[in-house]
Amino acid sequence: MRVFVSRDMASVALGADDVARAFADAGCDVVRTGSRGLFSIEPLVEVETDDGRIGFGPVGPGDVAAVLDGTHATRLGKVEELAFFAGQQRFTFARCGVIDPLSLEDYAALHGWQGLAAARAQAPQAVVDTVKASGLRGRGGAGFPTGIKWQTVLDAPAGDKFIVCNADEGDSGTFADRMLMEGDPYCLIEGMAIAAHAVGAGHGYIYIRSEYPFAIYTMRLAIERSAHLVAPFTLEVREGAGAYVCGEETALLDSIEGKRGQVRAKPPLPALKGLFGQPTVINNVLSLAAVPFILAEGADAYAAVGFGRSRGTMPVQLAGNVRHGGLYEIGFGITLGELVNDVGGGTASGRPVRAVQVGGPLGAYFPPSMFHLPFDYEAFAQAGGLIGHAGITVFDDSVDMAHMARFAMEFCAAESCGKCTPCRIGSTRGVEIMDRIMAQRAPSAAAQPDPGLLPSQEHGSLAKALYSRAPSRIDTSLDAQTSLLRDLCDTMKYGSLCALGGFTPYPVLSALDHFPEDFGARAPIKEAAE
Amino acid sequence: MSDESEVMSTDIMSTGDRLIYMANQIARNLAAQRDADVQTAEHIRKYWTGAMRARLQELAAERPDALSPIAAQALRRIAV
Amino acid sequence: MEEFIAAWIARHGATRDRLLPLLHAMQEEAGHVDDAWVPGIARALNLSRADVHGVITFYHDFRRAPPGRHVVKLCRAESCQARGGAAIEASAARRLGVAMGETRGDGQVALEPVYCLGLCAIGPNALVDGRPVARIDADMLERIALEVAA
Amino acid sequence: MSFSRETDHGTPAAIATGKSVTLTIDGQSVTLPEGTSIMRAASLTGGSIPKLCATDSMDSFGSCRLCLVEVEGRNGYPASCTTPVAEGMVVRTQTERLKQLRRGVMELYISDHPLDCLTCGANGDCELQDQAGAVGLRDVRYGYDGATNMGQAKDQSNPYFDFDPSKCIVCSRCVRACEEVQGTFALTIEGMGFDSKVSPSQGEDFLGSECVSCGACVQACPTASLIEKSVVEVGTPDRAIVTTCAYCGVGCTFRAEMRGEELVRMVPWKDGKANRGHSCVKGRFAWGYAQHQDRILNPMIRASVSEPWREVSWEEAIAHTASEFRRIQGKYGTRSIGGITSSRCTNEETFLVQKLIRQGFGNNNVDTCARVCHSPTGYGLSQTFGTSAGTQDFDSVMQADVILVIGANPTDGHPVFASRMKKRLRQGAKLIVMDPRRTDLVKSPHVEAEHHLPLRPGTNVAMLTAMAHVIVTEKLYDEAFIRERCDWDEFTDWADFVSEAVRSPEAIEPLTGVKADEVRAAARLYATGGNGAIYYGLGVTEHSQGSSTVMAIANLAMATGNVGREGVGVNPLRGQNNVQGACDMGSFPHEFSGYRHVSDTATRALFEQAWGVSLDAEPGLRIPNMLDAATDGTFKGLFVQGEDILQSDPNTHHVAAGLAAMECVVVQDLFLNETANYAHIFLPGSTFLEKDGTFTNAERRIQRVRQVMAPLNGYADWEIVQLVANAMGLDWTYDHPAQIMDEIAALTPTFAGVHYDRLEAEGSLQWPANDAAPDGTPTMHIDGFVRGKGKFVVTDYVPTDEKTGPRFPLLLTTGRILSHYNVGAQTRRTANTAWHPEDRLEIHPSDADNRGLKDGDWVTLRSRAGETTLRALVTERVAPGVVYTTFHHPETQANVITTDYSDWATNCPEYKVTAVQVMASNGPSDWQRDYADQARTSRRIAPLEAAE
Repeated sequence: MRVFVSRDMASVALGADDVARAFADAGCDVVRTGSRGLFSIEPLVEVETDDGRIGFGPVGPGDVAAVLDGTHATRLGKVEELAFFAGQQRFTFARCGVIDPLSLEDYAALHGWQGLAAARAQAPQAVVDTVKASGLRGRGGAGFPTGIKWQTVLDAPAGDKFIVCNADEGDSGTFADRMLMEGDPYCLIEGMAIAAHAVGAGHGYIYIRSEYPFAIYTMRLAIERSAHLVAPFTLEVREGAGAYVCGEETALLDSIEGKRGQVRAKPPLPALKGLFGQPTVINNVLSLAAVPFILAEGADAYAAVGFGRSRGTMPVQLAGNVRHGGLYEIGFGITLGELVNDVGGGTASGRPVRAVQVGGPLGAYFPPSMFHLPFDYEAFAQAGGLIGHAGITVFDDSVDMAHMARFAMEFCAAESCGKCTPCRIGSTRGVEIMDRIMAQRAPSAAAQPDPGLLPSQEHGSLAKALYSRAPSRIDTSLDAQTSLLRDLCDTMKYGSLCALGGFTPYPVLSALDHFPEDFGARAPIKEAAE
Repeated sequence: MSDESEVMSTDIMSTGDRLIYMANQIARNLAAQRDADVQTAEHIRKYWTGAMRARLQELAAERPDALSPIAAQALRRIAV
Repeated sequence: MEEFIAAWIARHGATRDRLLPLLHAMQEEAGHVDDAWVPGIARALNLSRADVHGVITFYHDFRRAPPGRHVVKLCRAESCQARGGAAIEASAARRLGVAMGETRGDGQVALEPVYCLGLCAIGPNALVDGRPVARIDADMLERIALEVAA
Repeated sequence: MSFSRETDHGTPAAIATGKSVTLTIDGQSVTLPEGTSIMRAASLTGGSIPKLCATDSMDSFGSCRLCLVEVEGRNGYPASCTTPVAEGMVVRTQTERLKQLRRGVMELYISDHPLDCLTCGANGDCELQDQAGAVGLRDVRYGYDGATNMGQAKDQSNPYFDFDPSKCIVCSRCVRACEEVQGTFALTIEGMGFDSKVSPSQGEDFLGSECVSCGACVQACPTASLIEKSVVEVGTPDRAIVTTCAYCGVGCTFRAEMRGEELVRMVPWKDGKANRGHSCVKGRFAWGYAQHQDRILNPMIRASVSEPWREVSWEEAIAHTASEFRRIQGKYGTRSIGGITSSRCTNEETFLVQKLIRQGFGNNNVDTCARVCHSPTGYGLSQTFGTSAGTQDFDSVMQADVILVIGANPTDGHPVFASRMKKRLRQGAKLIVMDPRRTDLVKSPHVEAEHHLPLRPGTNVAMLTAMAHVIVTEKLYDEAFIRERCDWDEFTDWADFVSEAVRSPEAIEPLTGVKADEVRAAARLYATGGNGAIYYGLGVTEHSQGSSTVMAIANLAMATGNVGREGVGVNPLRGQNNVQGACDMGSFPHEFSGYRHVSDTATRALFEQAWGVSLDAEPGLRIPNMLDAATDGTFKGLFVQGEDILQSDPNTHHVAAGLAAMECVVVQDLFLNETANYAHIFLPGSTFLEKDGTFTNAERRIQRVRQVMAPLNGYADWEIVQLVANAMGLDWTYDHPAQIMDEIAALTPTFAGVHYDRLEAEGSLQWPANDAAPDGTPTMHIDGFVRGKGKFVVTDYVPTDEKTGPRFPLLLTTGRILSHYNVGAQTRRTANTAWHPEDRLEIHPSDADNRGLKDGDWVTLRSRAGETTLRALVTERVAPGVVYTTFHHPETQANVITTDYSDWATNCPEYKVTAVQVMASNGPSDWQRDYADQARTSRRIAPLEAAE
């Protein structure tokens, strides 16, 4: 009897290895696959039967017999027919969870390498035109049209050119890159080979964050096994070293070059002077992984799906306090509410959803009143937020939004590369401001502390000598600190060199604007939309 | 005043030895040229004082075999 | 360490972009990258000691002192916080007797922050000596404490 | 404070592409080269945008975020330092919104900065202070109870500057200066985020780190974080005078920044065409010797060298000098006296000394210390090219594709030029190093030679001829260039000669010890790698075949067409600040200024007509010949200006014997140097800070030296020479060096267009500067060679007579270290001794082992010429069988070891090859003890009272 058990890091964290061993001990032929992408049913076991693969999940090591004889309580039937999967449009994640990630046969059987073959049959310019026609935009978060980026590199004068895959997926609430690299590595490799052919690059790097050991292991093995198929293009994996800022493309390039991961000023654009000063295509895992489908099925098939200028599908990741957390690849246009409530099934704790953060630690917080927003780069931008890498983190009503705003500043301080002033100093000052606000917002505080009086009031001549800068003159009242927070956010948003300092104000200000009550404001500024 | 003679065994060539050595060295380094003796003579006329040239003549007379063939031929060219 | 470096660059090359891979390999071999080895690294890749020191001190992963015998990397990011991560962090620090970001006095265990392991729907998560652990609750914490006590 | 600081446009000039762009900035239409940053564009057209991390000596960085501007049609607020101008762009730099953002950034800066402006060393000279004012910061609402980087310990380890991390704003200008400008990479930023900290090497103090103390970071630092100790002690400068450094042949120009009459600091001048705003530890910091208490300020005389000195008045000393020289000439003949000019004094002073000797003494017994360094260059290049100087300017290295460095250690000897060479290498130029030692250029951070040819000392000609063999036999020569610019027949003679099998790399391998295929590869790279530029130093000239080596180098350049354009050439790295000038001014016994032989009647007539005396047509005595003549009793009087032949010339015993045999030795110098031990008259000299004049550097660039303070000894050196001249019956009436230069210009064709007013206007001129080349000559031999056709000279390898053998199995070669200069007379009297307090003998581990020597042991170094002791330094920098030392400290007297073998054509001593033996020692040699006693007794100065 053949059974399929996921080897994905999340499944393993939930005990998939023990389950697999139990079935192997029971004499089954156990095939380890990637994860289907719905964690509430993991560890999932699919049993091969005459009318297809029947899924059972979650399953424990002790349930072998019940699963094999089909009587186990968590029998799910065909997994792809479950509501969570039926509604999806899996262009990029079609094979994920189905195939043995490292089996070249499995990959080829499901349209593997067709995109590359199609590409190599065309002239590089034609391939670039196809990607342009598909409307594919950067899935890392910037949303820059991938075709135009490739065009710039193709047009750059000859000499060494590089393809760099940004797999530094550091945003909390995102794991699509990890799932794809662990579940369908050849798809990424094929995408990069197509890019190499399109722009004339000889070598490629995949920069994977060190927090993804499984993905690093799988990608290295997949590169080895597929080398002959993508030759003369060669690939290597480079391991990150725990710096979130290396998700920013120029910091990533400096990191590959063996330097501190500091952000470079632009121009020059990496497409013209990128890795080692050479023209470089640098794209996110999902952008590159979408390319095989586009070349195999044609640009129109991809562009047909989408909303406004956001064409094609986006692998959305539902995370945090959500009942059905997982990966939901769907065309742009679906609303935030449908994703959180219909697909996600609301909170795992059963308490009402109070806020969702979209786009990782630099994304804005949205109250339920904004769940009407369609998933589209422009729509979210207008609403004062961003899609980012399409991670949605759900919070129930136990969340303290002031704490989350403080955490946004704390995270920025922890991960700031230290190069530009607004982020290096601003993030630390932001945490200090939030501490002062949170210290004073406690409703039980009888009288508002006299603004300007610091606990350790200095009387000596030093205070007089410091004159305009004496500590006693610094206004630590709630209103003053809140308006200082807004000024700081303004400086960070418009002054910072990169998105780390530049976008940290999104979570901070969205929390302050949508949840003023958590910041000790006497009357909430905006009535809840309901 | 430190007496010179006690100074370490010095290996100073006498002035005469040095002139012979210099002439032979010039000749040896111009040997590969086409007209080595002419060039050697020209060099000595251009860079040596009259006194040094005269002293070399005396030395050549006293010690006929001291100079190398090219150096000796060159010296004959130098009239003074 | 000189021999290790020499063997490594013989296999992987000595251009400047090999610095991070070499540091990873050394940390895997010895648990940390000692200040005393920096001159050797610099000579091998023809960099200055400042170059190497700047890189080691920039990245969170690289340690300049030996780590605890066990390392618990607890996720502090938003998704894990949404699933009670902050409370687990507090009790973990208490149960393991070490402050977040420190190594316990006896060197037995280190509790280190990590910002997201990509297991964001099944938090709070952690890497316990490199092994992913999900949905950490009180008794899972107990099991971890016993494991790292050994 | 009206101190006119040089304007800083914030970003370097754009790389010229020929295209220019028109845009509007704050309503004003401006047109600028493509690639110029908006910041530079605004600064060049009268505007000013706040900045802190931007400075135009380095690429833009974009970290402080003060320089944000608005650009129509572009969202957000781009940083003007990192945004190039574009056609039709509309830029606003002073809107309310920008002011608000800039104040926001500054408020963050000052929330982490000490408030002690009024007591800070940089008060009034701090960009942070200026910008806080410019953006109108009135409030820091963040308070001071949060995290700060203040209160860190100050690092005062470097003798010249302090590092106070508490005042650091992490703009990284210091780190970038150490990388881009100096190329040492000794600084980094430690940590990340708020805790980012500037860190020398591994967080050590500056002195213990890889820092070479060039001062570029101190100059780049916008605050008091890195600041000269002298500024902290004396105060910020209030005026500046541009002058030229008196150390090496690079000829860096500096702003001498004064506070009243006191020199506060020397800061490299950005418009200096030789150093382009960079400096090294010597020029930047080691100028303290000018006020050192060892300075002799009063003339002194004595009857014999065993008596103590007696201080006398100037009048008495000058009269005594004149009368002694006349007495000696009366007793021993006109040619019994002579003089030595200095390569460290100005052109004008050198010209006057040779004029005193030719016009006053009536003979040609004048020589210069160029004798012992680059005289073979003068001979070799004039034979082949027709001029005795390098062919390029220093900027030319930035166009080189292949750089061949022979017998030179630029990172120590010519550090500022080495930094520019390293920058070119980092841009991709290839490097070949031909040197027995593994110098820094062979391999050091971010620099690696493509080929290192570690040849045995003394085999240069064999190696270069072998390279020629490869180029000719593999037809890699540039036939078109040779046919057009050289004599084809001479080339074929030379080509046949070098093609002979006995001159192939394989044949000479046993001799040089360098593998043949390395030599072939290096030759092919030089011939075919694009612009080939050769830079060479004393490792070429200080050999018995120095002149042949120079000619062999010239042959290679001509054969491969690497002469006559930017990026190529044959470039001697001349040792001292005015050694080129000293040669130009006619310091050699056989020629007048401009390299014209004394026997040339037309030239001599020119000088005789100008000076009103008949001149001797016979070449005079060279230094070694003077010393020989002295021991023979026919040379009795010597005038030495700014030169210490006892320490710098070879075979110290020979020099001492010569000096001792003279009846009147006159020394004009700053200190009682070693030669003064045998002097009878001491005339106190003046430093480059105390006089006007010009120096000529290694690229033939004549640059002004300007008086910064009154001479402590009362006179500039040229005034002293005039006093002596007039005391000897001449009637010189110069009252400013400008008049001396006018006389030089009148008498010297290649200097015809050189006058002080032109130097003031242009900053500097590279000779030849005359009607044919009104603006000077950056690159020589562009259309044809000065002598007409380039001359190929057949150079055959002739082994030196200095052979190793059982008694002396090792070969000694000598050189210089960064922190010291020549004999160390100046640098030993500065804080530079912090880096190199004593000369050390570098010896290979295998040679040390089989002598039972460990690093740091006292060893005896003995040659057939003499013996001395110093401490060993066991290193792989030297090859087995080769040892190395420097000659900066008189205690070791390295030149007691060197022999009297010398270059066949110019008598330039063979410092680089001496057969020696090295053995454990138990302390200073007898000779050192005797010498120390003799020096001590000879330096006694009788107390003034006793004299009355």
